[in-house]
Amino acid sequence: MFALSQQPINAQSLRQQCQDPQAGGFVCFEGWVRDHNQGKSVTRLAYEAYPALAKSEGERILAEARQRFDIVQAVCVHRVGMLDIGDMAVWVGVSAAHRDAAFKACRYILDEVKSRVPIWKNESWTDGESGWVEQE
Amino acid sequence: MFALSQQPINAQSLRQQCQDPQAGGFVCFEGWVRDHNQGKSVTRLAYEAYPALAKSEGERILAEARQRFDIVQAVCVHRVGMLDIGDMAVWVGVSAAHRDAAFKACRYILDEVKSRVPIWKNESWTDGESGWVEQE
Amino acid sequence: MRPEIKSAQDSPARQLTVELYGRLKDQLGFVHSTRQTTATTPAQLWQELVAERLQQHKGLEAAQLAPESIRPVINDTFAAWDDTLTEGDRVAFLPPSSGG
Amino acid sequence: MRPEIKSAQDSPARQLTVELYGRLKDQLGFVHSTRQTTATTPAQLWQELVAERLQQHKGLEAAQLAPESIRPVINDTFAAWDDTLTEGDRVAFLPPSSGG
Repeated sequence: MFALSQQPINAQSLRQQCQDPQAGGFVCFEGWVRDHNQGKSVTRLAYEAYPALAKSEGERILAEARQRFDIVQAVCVHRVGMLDIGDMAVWVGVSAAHRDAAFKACRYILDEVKSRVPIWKNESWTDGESGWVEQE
Repeated sequence: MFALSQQPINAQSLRQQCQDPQAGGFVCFEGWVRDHNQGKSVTRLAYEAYPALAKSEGERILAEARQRFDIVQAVCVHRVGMLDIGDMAVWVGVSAAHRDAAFKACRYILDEVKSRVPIWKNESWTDGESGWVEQE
Repeated sequence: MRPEIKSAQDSPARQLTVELYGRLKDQLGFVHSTRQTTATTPAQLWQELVAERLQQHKGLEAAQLAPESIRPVINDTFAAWDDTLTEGDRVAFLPPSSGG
Repeated sequence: MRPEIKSAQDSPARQLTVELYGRLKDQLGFVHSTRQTTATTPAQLWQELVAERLQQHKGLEAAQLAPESIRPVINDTFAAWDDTLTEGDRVAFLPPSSGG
């Protein structure tokens, strides 16, 4: 399941979606808003998405992960709207029979979501300016 | 922080120990008791540890991870005693400024803990038997 | 009477909706607009938008709006730069993603 | 009078505590025991324990108790097989870890 969320991401309930008696390993990634980025001091940020395409591209990435790796469940939610320092921007969770597949699939999903899902980050800095940030 | 726990592992409170305004990525691994292992149907299992050495070896592994990877916090807790299917056996959490270090350090800690920390798994099977299980 | 054959050049203007995302909103100066255009492909439409903007804003450089890193979308589907635009299409231009 | 020089062989018996972990408890048939021994190293002590057990249990094979995968511990510290044992030491033998 891939979703965009206007509300704070509830990691606990997403984790439950990954539970399964056949799963022996669970890996999750959380992206948090940092107080600095590319040398600038960040006060908050906003994520904008193209919702229809974000949803379909996100689901396509999860399907690819299920094909490439021997996993049980895979879930990803990306936050949109205004976020403060420490807020969770993205959550990726993968359960699998064995740890290796869980680690690799989690990393694959995260990397693909960052580069392919149409979501854009706008940072606000301590100097009062703000701007769109391209991938590092 | 490395610890052994007789009680169910509280992932939420451990996750909070990893939070930091400088951290932009957080990776955690949870090991869950599976209903099968190496072709046998498992009903429950017990972990036994050598507590003094488990603690010191676990802390040594976390220190190694902090030296090798650019991370902010690293925490690992391993359960001991009787566990049921679905219970959490081990939790590893790592926060870092960037995702790559968080993924690599989490995997490093998990692999080293599994192979070096003196903890042993005793499985109970549906045939009524039980036995000590060596690493796969 | 000869049948009427239209080239892209002399095709009549069609009405399209254009949506911009991320930095492209700042660079082209709008978010959403409905316009009449004779452009028949996303490539032509993009060229038209960039040409208008460069005329208004001498400071902006064409390189910042090069299509290489931009993806066109027609009616919520990723499109090719030379796909055909038809009356009423919603055309979006997306800069590289920066989620996560 | 010559000073008394003791070799490992004729050293007097010392009292040690032996602890076993994981599968070694099943294989050697005890968890914890206090014993008198003339062994002066973990290697000698292990050899002694294995010899006793093989004599009692003909089914057991020496290969299952080969020291290659086992780690000796003296007083809560990882030790070498040829470290010196002294009176009152707590000696543990650990099979390969299987946590996680």
